Amino acid sequence: MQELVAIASLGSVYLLFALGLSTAWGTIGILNFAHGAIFVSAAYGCYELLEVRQLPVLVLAVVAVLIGAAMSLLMQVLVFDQVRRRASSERAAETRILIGGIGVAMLPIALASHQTKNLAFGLSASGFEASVWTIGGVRVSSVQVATVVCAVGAAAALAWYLRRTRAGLALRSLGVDDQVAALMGIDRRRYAWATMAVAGGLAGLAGVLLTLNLGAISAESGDALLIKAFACVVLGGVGSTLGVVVGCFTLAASEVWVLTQTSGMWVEAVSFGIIFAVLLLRPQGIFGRQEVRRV
Amino acid sequence: MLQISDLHVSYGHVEAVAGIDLEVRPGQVSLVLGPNGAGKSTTLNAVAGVVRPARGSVRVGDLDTTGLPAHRVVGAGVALVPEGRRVFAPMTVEENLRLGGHTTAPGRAREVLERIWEIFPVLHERRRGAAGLLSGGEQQMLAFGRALVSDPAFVLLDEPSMGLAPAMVDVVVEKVGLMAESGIGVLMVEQNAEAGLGIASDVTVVNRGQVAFRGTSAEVRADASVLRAFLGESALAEG
Amino acid sequence: MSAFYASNLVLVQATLVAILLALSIQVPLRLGVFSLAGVGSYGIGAYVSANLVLREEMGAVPTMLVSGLVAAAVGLVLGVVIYRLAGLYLAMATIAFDLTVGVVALNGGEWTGGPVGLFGVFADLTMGLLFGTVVLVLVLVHLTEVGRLARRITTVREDPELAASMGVNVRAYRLTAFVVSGFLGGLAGCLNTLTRSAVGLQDVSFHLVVVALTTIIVGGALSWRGAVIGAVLFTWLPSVLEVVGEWQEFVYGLIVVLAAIFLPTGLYGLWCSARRRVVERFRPPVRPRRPDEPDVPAATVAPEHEVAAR
Amino acid sequence: MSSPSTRHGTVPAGPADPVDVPGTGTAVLEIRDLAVHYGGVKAVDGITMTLAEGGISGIIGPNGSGKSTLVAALTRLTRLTRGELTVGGTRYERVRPGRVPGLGIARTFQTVRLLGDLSVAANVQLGYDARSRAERRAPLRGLPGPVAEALERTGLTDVARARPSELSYGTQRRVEIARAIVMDPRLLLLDEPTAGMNAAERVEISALMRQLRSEGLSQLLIEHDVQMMLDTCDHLFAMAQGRLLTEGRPADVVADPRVQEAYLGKGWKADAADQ
Repeated sequence: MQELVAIASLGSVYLLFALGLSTAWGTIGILNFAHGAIFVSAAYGCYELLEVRQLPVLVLAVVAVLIGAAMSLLMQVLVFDQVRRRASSERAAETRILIGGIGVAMLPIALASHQTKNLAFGLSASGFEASVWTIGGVRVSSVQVATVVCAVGAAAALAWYLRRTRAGLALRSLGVDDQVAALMGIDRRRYAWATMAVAGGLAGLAGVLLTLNLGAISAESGDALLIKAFACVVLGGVGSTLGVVVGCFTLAASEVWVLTQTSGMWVEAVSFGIIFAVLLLRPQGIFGRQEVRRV
Repeated sequence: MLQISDLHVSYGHVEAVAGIDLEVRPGQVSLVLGPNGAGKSTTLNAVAGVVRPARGSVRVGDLDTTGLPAHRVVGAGVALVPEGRRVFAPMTVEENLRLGGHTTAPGRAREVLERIWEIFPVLHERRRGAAGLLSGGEQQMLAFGRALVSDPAFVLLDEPSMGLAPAMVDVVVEKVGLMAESGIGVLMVEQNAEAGLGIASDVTVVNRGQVAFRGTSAEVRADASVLRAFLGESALAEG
Repeated sequence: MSAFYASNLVLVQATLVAILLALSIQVPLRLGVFSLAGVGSYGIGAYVSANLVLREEMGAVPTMLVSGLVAAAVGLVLGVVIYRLAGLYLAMATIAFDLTVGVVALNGGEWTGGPVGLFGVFADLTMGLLFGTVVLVLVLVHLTEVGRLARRITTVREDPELAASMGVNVRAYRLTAFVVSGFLGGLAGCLNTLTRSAVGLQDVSFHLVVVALTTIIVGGALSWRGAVIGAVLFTWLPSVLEVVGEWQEFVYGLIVVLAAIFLPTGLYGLWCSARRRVVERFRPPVRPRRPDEPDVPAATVAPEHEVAAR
Repeated sequence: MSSPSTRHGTVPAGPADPVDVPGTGTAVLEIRDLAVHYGGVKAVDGITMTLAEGGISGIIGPNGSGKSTLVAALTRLTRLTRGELTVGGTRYERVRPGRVPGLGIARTFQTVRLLGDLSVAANVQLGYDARSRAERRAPLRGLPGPVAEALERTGLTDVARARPSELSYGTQRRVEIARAIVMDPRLLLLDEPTAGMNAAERVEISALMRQLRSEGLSQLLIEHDVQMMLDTCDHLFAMAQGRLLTEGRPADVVADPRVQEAYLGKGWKADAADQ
């Protein structure tokens, strides 16, 4: 039972992080390698803010969302839009967006590492203490509950938005054929900005929640999370919201299972194994409809 | 009126369109004929904002739309049905139609949608199915419907009969006629001459990016040299 | 000169290793295979060579050969599994491979020394041998950049379908890319272990992917000269730019971003196009085309069957 | 097949008396019951054709009739749903695309596919590179003889050092043809070689093709320009909706009412009769 709580909260962190990554990739075709840096930067921004003045944890969450959204939007405008405008082909743009993402990720991480001297940092200065409840022998903390509620809520809202609203429909059509979408009157650039801002905001929220969950994170934790999120997205299928949800909780369950069965050091390898297995056996993912681009 | 004046478009070294003038009036079908590579599709793409013209102008009523990006041309009342239909295959028929109404006011879009269900009953039947599973002819109907939901004053059709069985071509022609009857100005590009001649009010034959012939439908039928323009463009030069 | 050489020996060695590591990513890139598996091969070479020297007391030359071949064999297996993937999927799958090697290194017990690593790996590697090896590799790579092989490699990258129509076995070329990348990466890892006489988790980290990619993107992705330019630049930059100091990573990140946006062909590519412009100024132009003319967009000329398949 | 009506008296006869066509007896390429289906779309649906050795065969058909899919199938770039392919007596429907040139089939593409980073000469050399080791002779300096010869025949010698992007579209197409003939094929497959060319350039290409035929090279020409087909081909196939409509002497095929209908719509004939 305790494992179920662990799976739920771990999977929810992955979900908050992967939702934006997956949506941006599946619709506007941008796999943002700096998504992990946004996640860390938002948490770090809150940490720095707490050095200046004490703030309640709810305010911190809002600040994290804003930091994440602003960073993501800035990357889109200053880097990805520029790369796409100059690239000769879609293929060239794809590679250079990946490289640009790697580069832009180094900037805030370098800043944060420098300031924290590579040590882990937390948000204890907020004075926030998670309450822990014991229900039938199972310990649940308020942060865990908040994480699950935020993640599931965000996924449901996003799924509803993509399925039911006019803008969501437009966004999905961009992922199918952006040239024809333009003929429908859909302005790709505006949707790209909005999508990246939302994706960044979700990553920021995930950053604060994970920091509260674990007590502290380090500047490097974004990279590992990025690969895990990639595994979740590939497992579920690019462009499918339900797929990401299933992917994230599957990865969390596998990791928790490996953790209980082995020494724990192999946990990191679970996501890599999933990536390989999925790409080999079912490249379009569990719920994917788009065929993975192959040679 | 949709007015295209002295339109020039270049791809690399090829001047695909080298000075084309066309007029489309509301409620009429203007047919553009010509062999492959004559610049027909490029003309439509330039009007729709998919490619930027190098020279010339496009006016929709009093509005100058020359060089506007595609997503803004729709708002000016011009909808393009692209070559090969290009429906959003993984999305449902209804979603495709709703996308067509992206720039339309929601109330008006619903109204037009009701009309479209009437004109294309097959789409209503299959509205929950994926567009990619429709037959070629049904996809063409969907592409028409999708363009109509934007409530356009002018519709540009790029080879609507391409790859369709003759029986289906007749249906397509019938629906194009209905479009025009409802007051929409239609600019139709075709290789299949007969597909459009019956409903077109005027015909323009385009060759190597320029207008080679202009006249009424009846004149085209009467003039054998136009036939040869189709079967071999050098024959036209000799004739 | 010799004083400079002595005081900078470590940097010279690091440059030579960096060239090989960069080549292990560059060779597949030249074939259009966006594989970053060379970094994993580097880790494999680093640990295999340490074990060979510590346990078998093998000499430098056989250690280099065996390390390279082991990494090449792993590369072949990896290639058989994923050679069909393209673009981002391939890049991410190979990054996962790199990180898997890292996890294995962490959990390898006495074979890898876990988080501590392995020390005291001394073999008879001389500076001459190191230098000679790198020169030999560069000569061999250079041979793939001239003549028939170069043309065929370019075709496989730019247009695999055209390559097939020209009789090229595209699958074999792509698989070879994985093997060569594995060998070069393994060799680089081995030489790194032998020059520093130690190996640790930093030799299998994600950071190396960034370093190798940066080297190539800034130097130039389509010639060994680009790898050399990048390797020299990024090995010597910190010592030359003392000011950068602790902001090194930040400056690197900035350089990568600027290169991704403005330098599609890297510094070497920039040099080549500048040279070509000069040459063309003295050659009578052949019906020159206006620079503002765009290329024919692919979408406007989609083959008929693609349209039919939609 | 109906006999041609008088209206087609204006259509010029075939370029050469069939008697002059060398070696029409044997087949260079045989296609038997070829079908390619994409999902539910039957792009090519049961085609049987025999191309005569040493002649120029042509395929006409409106857009979407399956010509490009047929070419993709012949060069093994798309998977066959069913059917048999035989070139020079060798069955090849299962070989990988890279082996097709080795069987003697060279091709040009519908859209120009040249490598922008290489000179014209290097692009043509790609074709020479495809020859087997025994056939290749790489001189220490300059171009191999066959490459220089191919450049000469296609009128490209003066631009050999230029990059493709510096050339007009028509010239770029000639580079493609040079690249194909330097492969020394038994069958040359030309996919809309004159698209984007002006009339003078078309005449040149047609002349080049006839010149190659007089040297015994079999060719398959895919074109929209029917006049060019009439001027160039010995034998014509007409396709519509993935099927073979008819075949025969070019003038007969063009005169066939079914071909007229496929191009011009079925109402055409009735209207024309009114005149």
